[in-house]
Amino acid sequence: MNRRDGFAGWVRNLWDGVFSTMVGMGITIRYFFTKPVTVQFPEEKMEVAPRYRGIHYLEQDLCIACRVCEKACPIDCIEIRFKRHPGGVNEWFEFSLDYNKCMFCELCCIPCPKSCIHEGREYSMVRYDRSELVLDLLTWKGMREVDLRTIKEAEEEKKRKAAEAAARRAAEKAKKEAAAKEGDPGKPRKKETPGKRDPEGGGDER
Amino acid sequence: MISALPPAAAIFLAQGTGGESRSLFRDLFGAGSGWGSFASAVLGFAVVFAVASALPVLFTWAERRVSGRMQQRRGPNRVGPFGLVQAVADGVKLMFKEDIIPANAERFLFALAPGLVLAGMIAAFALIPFSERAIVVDAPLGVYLLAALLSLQVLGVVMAGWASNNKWSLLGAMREAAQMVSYEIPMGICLLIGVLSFSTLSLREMSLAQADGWLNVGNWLIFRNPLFAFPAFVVLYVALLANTKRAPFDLPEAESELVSGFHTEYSGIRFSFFFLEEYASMFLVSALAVCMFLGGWNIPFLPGSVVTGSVGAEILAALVLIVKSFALVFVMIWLRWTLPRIRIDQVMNLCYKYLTPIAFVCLIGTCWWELR
Amino acid sequence: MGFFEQRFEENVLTTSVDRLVNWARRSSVWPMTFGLACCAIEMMAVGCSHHDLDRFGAGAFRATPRQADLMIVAGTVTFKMAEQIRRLYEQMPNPKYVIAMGACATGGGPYYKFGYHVVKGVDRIVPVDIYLPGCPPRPEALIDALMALQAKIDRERVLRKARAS
Amino acid sequence: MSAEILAFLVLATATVAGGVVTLWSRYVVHSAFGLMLSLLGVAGFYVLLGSDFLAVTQVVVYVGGVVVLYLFGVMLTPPDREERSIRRIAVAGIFAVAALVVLLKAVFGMEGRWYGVDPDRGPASGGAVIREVGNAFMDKEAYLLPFEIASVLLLVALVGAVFIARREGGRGS
Repeated sequence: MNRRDGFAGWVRNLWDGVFSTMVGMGITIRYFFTKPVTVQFPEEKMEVAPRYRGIHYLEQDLCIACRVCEKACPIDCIEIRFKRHPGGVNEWFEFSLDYNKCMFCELCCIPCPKSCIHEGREYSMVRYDRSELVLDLLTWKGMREVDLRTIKEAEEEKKRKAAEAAARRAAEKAKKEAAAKEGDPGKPRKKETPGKRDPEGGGDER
Repeated sequence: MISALPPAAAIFLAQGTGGESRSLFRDLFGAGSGWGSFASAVLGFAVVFAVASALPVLFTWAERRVSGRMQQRRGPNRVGPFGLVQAVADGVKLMFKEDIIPANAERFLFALAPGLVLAGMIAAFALIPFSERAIVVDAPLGVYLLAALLSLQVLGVVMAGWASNNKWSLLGAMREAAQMVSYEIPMGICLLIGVLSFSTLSLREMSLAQADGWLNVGNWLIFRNPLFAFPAFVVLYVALLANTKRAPFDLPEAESELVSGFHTEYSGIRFSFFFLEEYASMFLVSALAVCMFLGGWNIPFLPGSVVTGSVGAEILAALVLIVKSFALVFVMIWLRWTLPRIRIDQVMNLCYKYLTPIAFVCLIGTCWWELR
Repeated sequence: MGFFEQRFEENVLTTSVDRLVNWARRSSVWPMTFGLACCAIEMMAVGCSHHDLDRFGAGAFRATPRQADLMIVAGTVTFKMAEQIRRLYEQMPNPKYVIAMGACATGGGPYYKFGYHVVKGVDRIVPVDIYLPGCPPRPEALIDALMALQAKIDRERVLRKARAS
Repeated sequence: MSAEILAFLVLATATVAGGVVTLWSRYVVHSAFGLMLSLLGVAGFYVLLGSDFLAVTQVVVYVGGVVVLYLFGVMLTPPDREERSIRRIAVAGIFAVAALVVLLKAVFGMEGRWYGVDPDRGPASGGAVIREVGNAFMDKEAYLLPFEIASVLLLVALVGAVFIARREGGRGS
């Protein structure tokens, strides 16, 4: 601060005080006559940023329940419960996000191999009770008609394949027996390989 | 209950200083001594209380709307049309809110302080001449009495600050005491300029004396004596700002330093008394400045006879006074949303090194001007 | 109110008084100037020009708890701060409301797993009326929360007896 | 009972009660507020006697100025932790008795001639009182000399205060 002495300094201080106040008041009155920029929220809404990270949504059709998102979440706010059925069908029990913990970091969306979990453009989520803050992202629970059909088909397919395999084995067995009758016992007995198992079958509940 | 007593007593005392004067209320309700005068005092009190509480309601709304516009916001607009009943909602809410008296506070003084503050303000309202006859008490000592009542406000504030038993309140009260005692000097001198020019202490006579003249504004004090009265008006305005604890002089209730200053511990209805007082005194001091410097109820460019005579003219005059005062209140709001709060040493500097000398120069200048 | 609170049968008078009082309380919710962490920045944004909380009559941020109706717990509640929050809440006069703003306030948020210093939800200290998740929530979301609070205040019973539930 | 008598009774009670609080309170701040009440009561008496100007002056100077300064001073003063010793009470008692004697002498020495109020004339209206006060101050026959002496005294006090308030080493920081 520069010190101002004497009567001249006094007058200059006074002038500065009055003048700067006038300048300030000029600015405020100019704003007074400009149009307000307020976006009146419930009626009008502001556009959120294109890559805004809002409340999650899940494309359940695509999801293969690989649990990568659950593992990626730094605070364990995703909980997935499902049962795997034949035909690649998952019976969904829960895919919940605990918004008591979630910090919308998007770390769950990035590693998803099917790009099925997203952070949406919804941002408002007001609840009267804390327990309601655990949001289930599933659009359906359990299984749909189409899934049941897929399972049925898969199971039929499995049965058919099993029957085929059995028939083949029987045929081979018959062949072997025929060969043995012909007198060639030196050939070792072929063991069933694990690769022969149906890759689509088998329950898996963890 | 304690809080309600002082206003009634104050109005009674103000009535006592009436002397032989003419006022609309006296004509209506009967003058004289004894119970008649008491009844008229009570009626006057009722009318004044209605005005004194209706105006703050308007002003709080205006403050929030104007501040909104100055920040490119909208301000309250959901509660009623344009948010007009916002202040009513605030008042009702405050009335139904819990009224806390802190455990270690001085119960009696704590309860008395808001009443004392409100008392001075309402009594002062009785002295404002809204028109030639619409004045509750036309005291011959008008200006002087008004200054006395304004200085009484300090005591209520100091009492509130001390009785709260809170360090912030106490600091706020001390700032208030220091500020008010200081700013009474320039304020008093500037009021003296008006008194000198019109050689009367009555606000009504001052307003009457400012009628007519060149273009019917020539008799307004700031035009009649532009060289000295105009600076005096500005100094008075600044001093009155400090007196009403408005920004930039709102140190007693500085939010960022002293939680809420002297009314930190007040809640509910008692806080609303302080709130009411702040906004009512904004109007009060503006009306004082208008009556003294800006021609009172006279309309510019229209002869004074327009606003005297019939009841309609009286109402017009009252409206004119309110509009003029509102212009000054608007400037107060404008200043509040422009300037930051100043430091206590700057407050004192401004008062003693700038306002007081200027006021003295104006006083001497006015003496010369009037004797010329 | 105190003595009269919830003591009367339901009739025209009590219903209209209740409506008036609820309207007043709803229309003038004064929040406390009280921010704890990053959510406070969004809370400030709500008061600013674009969002303007004052439109709802709730823009008068009071510095002292004695004059506030609403405590917006905006930010991380550490154990050290918890005591002060409780005290501030108790200093507020009735009726008082609390909005837990942001994930930290509703349930510990990112500190839920390893935050040895964070209270897992402010509702362990003070009763919360509205939960608003987000990290931090957008200002609009806070306005939404305020409107939800207003709806809640509207359902309150002031003079009338509480409904047996 | 007329309104005047009622007002008198109220004011008298207030004045005496204020005085009692001033003397008996253990808190200095209470004393100051008691003094305020007492002074306001006295101002009310002036109003009843028709001396409006004096009443308002009482409020402006004593209530609005002196009591506020007292309060300001009291708040800046640390509380007095000293016990009330016999010696201090005795000293205060001697002063009190001396003051009482002087007061009683003054009251009874007047033999019923009360200053100011002329029972035949009745209360004067405000404007006249101001004129009288002004004339009394500026009249060579009346109070011009004491008035001027008081002004000079105040000026000296002011200059002294400025001198004391000035810091060592020239201009204030």
